[in-house]
Amino acid sequence: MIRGCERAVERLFFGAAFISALITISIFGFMFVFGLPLFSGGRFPEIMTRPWAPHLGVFGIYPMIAGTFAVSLLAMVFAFPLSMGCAVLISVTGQGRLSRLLRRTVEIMTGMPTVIYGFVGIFLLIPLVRGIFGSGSGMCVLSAALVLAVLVSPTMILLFCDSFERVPPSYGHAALAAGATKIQRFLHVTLPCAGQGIIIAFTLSLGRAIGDTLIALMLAGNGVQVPASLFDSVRTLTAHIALVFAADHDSLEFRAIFVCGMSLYLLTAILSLLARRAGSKRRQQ
Amino acid sequence: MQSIMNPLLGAVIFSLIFCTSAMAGDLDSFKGDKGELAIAGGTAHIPVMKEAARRIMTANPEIRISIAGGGSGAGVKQAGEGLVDIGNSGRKPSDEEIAKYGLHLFKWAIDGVAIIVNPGNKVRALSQEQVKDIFAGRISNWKKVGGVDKQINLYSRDEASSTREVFWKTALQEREIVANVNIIASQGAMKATVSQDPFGIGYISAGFIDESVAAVAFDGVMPSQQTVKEGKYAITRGLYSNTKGEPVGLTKKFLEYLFTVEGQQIVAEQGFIPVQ
Amino acid sequence: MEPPVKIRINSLSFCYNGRKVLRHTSVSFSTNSITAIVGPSGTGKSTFLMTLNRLWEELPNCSLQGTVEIRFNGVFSNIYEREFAVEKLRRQVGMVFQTPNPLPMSIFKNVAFPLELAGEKEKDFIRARVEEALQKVRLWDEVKDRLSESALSLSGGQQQRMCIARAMILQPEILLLDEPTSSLDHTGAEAIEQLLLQLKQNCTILVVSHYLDQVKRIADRVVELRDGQLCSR
Amino acid sequence: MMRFLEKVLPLFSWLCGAVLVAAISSVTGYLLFKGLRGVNLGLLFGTTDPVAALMLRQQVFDGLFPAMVGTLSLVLMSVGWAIPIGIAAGIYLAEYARGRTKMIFNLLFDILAGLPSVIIGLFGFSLTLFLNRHVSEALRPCLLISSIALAFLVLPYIIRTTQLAFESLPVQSRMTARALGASRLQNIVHVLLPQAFPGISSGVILAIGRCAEDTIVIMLTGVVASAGVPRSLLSPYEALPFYIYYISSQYGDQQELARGYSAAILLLIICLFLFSLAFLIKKGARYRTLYRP
Repeated sequence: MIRGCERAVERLFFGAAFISALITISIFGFMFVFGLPLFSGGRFPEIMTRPWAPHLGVFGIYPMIAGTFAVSLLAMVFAFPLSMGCAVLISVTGQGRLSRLLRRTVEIMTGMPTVIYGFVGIFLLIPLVRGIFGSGSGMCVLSAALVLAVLVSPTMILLFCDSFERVPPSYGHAALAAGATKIQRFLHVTLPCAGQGIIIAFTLSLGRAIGDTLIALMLAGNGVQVPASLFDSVRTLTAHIALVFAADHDSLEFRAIFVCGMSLYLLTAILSLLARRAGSKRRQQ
Repeated sequence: MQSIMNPLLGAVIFSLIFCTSAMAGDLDSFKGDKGELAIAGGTAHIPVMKEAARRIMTANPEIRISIAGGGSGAGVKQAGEGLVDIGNSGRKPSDEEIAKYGLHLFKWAIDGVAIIVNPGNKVRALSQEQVKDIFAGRISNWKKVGGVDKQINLYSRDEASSTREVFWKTALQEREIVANVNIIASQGAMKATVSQDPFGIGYISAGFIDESVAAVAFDGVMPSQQTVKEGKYAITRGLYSNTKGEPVGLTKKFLEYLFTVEGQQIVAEQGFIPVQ
Repeated sequence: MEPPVKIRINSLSFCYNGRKVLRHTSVSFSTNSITAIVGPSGTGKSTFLMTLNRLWEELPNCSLQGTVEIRFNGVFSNIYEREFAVEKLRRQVGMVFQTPNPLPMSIFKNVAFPLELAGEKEKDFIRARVEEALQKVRLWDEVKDRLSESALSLSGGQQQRMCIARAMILQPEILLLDEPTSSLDHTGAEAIEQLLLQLKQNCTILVVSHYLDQVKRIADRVVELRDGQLCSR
Repeated sequence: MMRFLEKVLPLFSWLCGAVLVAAISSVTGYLLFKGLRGVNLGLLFGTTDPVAALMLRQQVFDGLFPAMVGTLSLVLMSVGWAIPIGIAAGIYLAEYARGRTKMIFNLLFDILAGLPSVIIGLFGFSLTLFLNRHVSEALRPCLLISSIALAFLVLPYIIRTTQLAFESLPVQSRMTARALGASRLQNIVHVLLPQAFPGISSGVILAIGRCAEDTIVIMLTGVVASAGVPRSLLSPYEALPFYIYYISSQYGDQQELARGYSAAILLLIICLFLFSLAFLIKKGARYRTLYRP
């Protein structure tokens, strides 16, 4: 009796895990099936490399791919040193109360709604960027990347701090005993030992920057072009989906967003896998 | 296409002629009704839809009307797919779409598409050639059209927008739009953006113009209710509401309401030209 | 007269994390006696205890061959047989760990927990059995007024005695102890030794121990675990 | 090189801290400056009588009340879907799954946790299309569909916090009850679940916060600009974050924009409250959950 109940509950738990896994797979399945008409006849390379001009029957997503990378990589260029600096301030150079306070602030920042960053970005940052750099509309790669950097930094900071804390304290004690300062201990012992953790933090944050829709949609201008400068209007894959999803459901235009969806799916999945690999490497150390 | 809606229009006109005590009576048809009505599509239509919905729902709280944007493309498609009851579009749906979905069209207003700039910009008139050159990227500085020595910031609408389509067909005569144009997703956003960008240029439904942006004369004609009505202003279009098949029940009553005196008054108040 | 055999181990091999803890070893333990298991640290004495109540099955990367037979009601049965219910086995084979491990509940609830797990619902019966068990470990007088307090508020020695009471409440026929006194001070350890001597009246006790003098004081028999073999000393 | 770094690092770290604090305080400060005046009862109910609105006797046309009700029902429903499935899956992963099965599940949930919300939204949207065409015409983008899609979005949060809460329990407390004859299920229900509860509840709160702030998923699956208080699961609805997004792009006049600022403050308060709560219960819950290495 109890055996049977036990077995049944285990099945139930397994069922829940299975459903969740099934969702993950079926999301990909949907992207693939809906995007299928664009894949037939070997048109895949064409889609990935051509520009977007629906009125000419060209449904390439190359500009959006370029836009996604431009915005997210630039955001990482800002966010990485910023986060590293803040993490160092929290765990090395900052002291007692101040470092705790900063940490709390950062923790709370992880809960800021994205739409609020976008909202303030439109009314505060856009006119500022336009005013300072003189030319252009202010809706550009730079504005989106700046806000995105602020968006992903808190999580990255906490992950950095976490990876510093994982370094066994005995290593640090050894360095301190040899006469190292706190900063020397950090640079010579903690940082090299936290390598995998830093890789994890970077990949996961990059995934988040690539996957963010709202900031790019509200601040990047959504122009379909391969950006040539920081002040060009661009459209990311995510924003493209949000802008075009209302199109005719049988048109190739509509199908193309599922190709975008699939590219994003694969991209973020690869990043998740890379982070997992770095994680298992860290455990082995 | 008028022929499709003739019987309905006839009935509406008939009731307009013989119904002298219009205002209070126009909402009477909703009495005792209940149910939900979903509307989506063209963003130019939203203010009219909102006001009409507000009056109907105040008169009869049992009725629920939801209004979403999404653009004219979405309006036509979602109505055709049966995802909404009424799909709005700022253009006449193509014959192909009408045949495919079995759409019924109701044109309840005429609207101009106005070119707008920031009120701080001195440029107040452009020729069609200048507009074409600006949006093709051949003219990229306000100095060339009589303004200050600043780069022109271009704003255009998304692919699902009928304002874009009308503007592109009529004003630009289907010429290329340069790639570095900024894409804005709605009428309101366009107005908001241009009102904030001293060197921007864009286009919106004439009904949306207020003091935060300045309209530009197109080939010497300022867009206004008057010039649009008289046909002097070149870039015009109809505002349509579309249904899949013959409208029935609440959908029908809502559309009829748009053609009543009160309904057409709302249209005029929101800056569009009533069809009546 | 030699007391009858309680546990019979036949050619038992046990592998933990790729390390061979037991290699085809055979040994038996007699009823109502105290056997001390000694040996260099890290040879797997604790994991050996776990092969007697199948607790190793909760650990990752373990494998086992051979048989362990225990005599219940006069009949030997192999505890690794398919139809042998593991929960039932563990109710008959009590275990006490190296560090006291009270669950985050009240003292009363801790001790009564195994009874409740076994499906006992009679409140008065549970109460009586808890008192009896606590009496047996000589903890009753110390805690009778604070049974509803958290078990974590007890001292280390008290906690360990409570854990023994908890292990004893189902009146198991076998009791496994893994260095039960190593985390306690002298007086605490002595109390537990006394307790074990008393418990052996109706219980077969296996105790892993490091302290040779302790072993000498209480054990009827000493078994050494070395190179995967268990041999008497 | 190292010498130089040693010299510069303290200064650099202070600079970064200052930049971050400046960024966050300018965002919140700007919002408060612009919108604090508008935060009052009129923000919620407009010109409608609050009591009548709360009793659903009158509809609110120029207040945030329908959006608040929409967000609330959305959150309750999605978390309602996600909690049972998420906790059960988390327990399975921590307590039952072993070896290859566990590896595959872990992998898939990593992927699910990393998926951009727009993909979940697109999935919800195409699911609606699919159901509308093949199951029933009555299925349109609505509260029900949105809540299901949002549940997919927060499912990995709940799975991960549950799994982590169980896995981080000390081995000993896991073995204790088992040694006393508890079955696996008894051990989970009586011993492990109570101890894992703080971890799980912080995950649930994070999920609530995520549901409350999400804009993209609902944008693709049924939120609309104007709908009133939702009457049924199958009706479109309004939501607070979408209202903010909508105002930012569609505002007609300064008054409407001011309402957008106040709405942003409201959302900010709700989300920060939820996150502080989650952190109070379990420190570091969010990033360890989302980004479980």
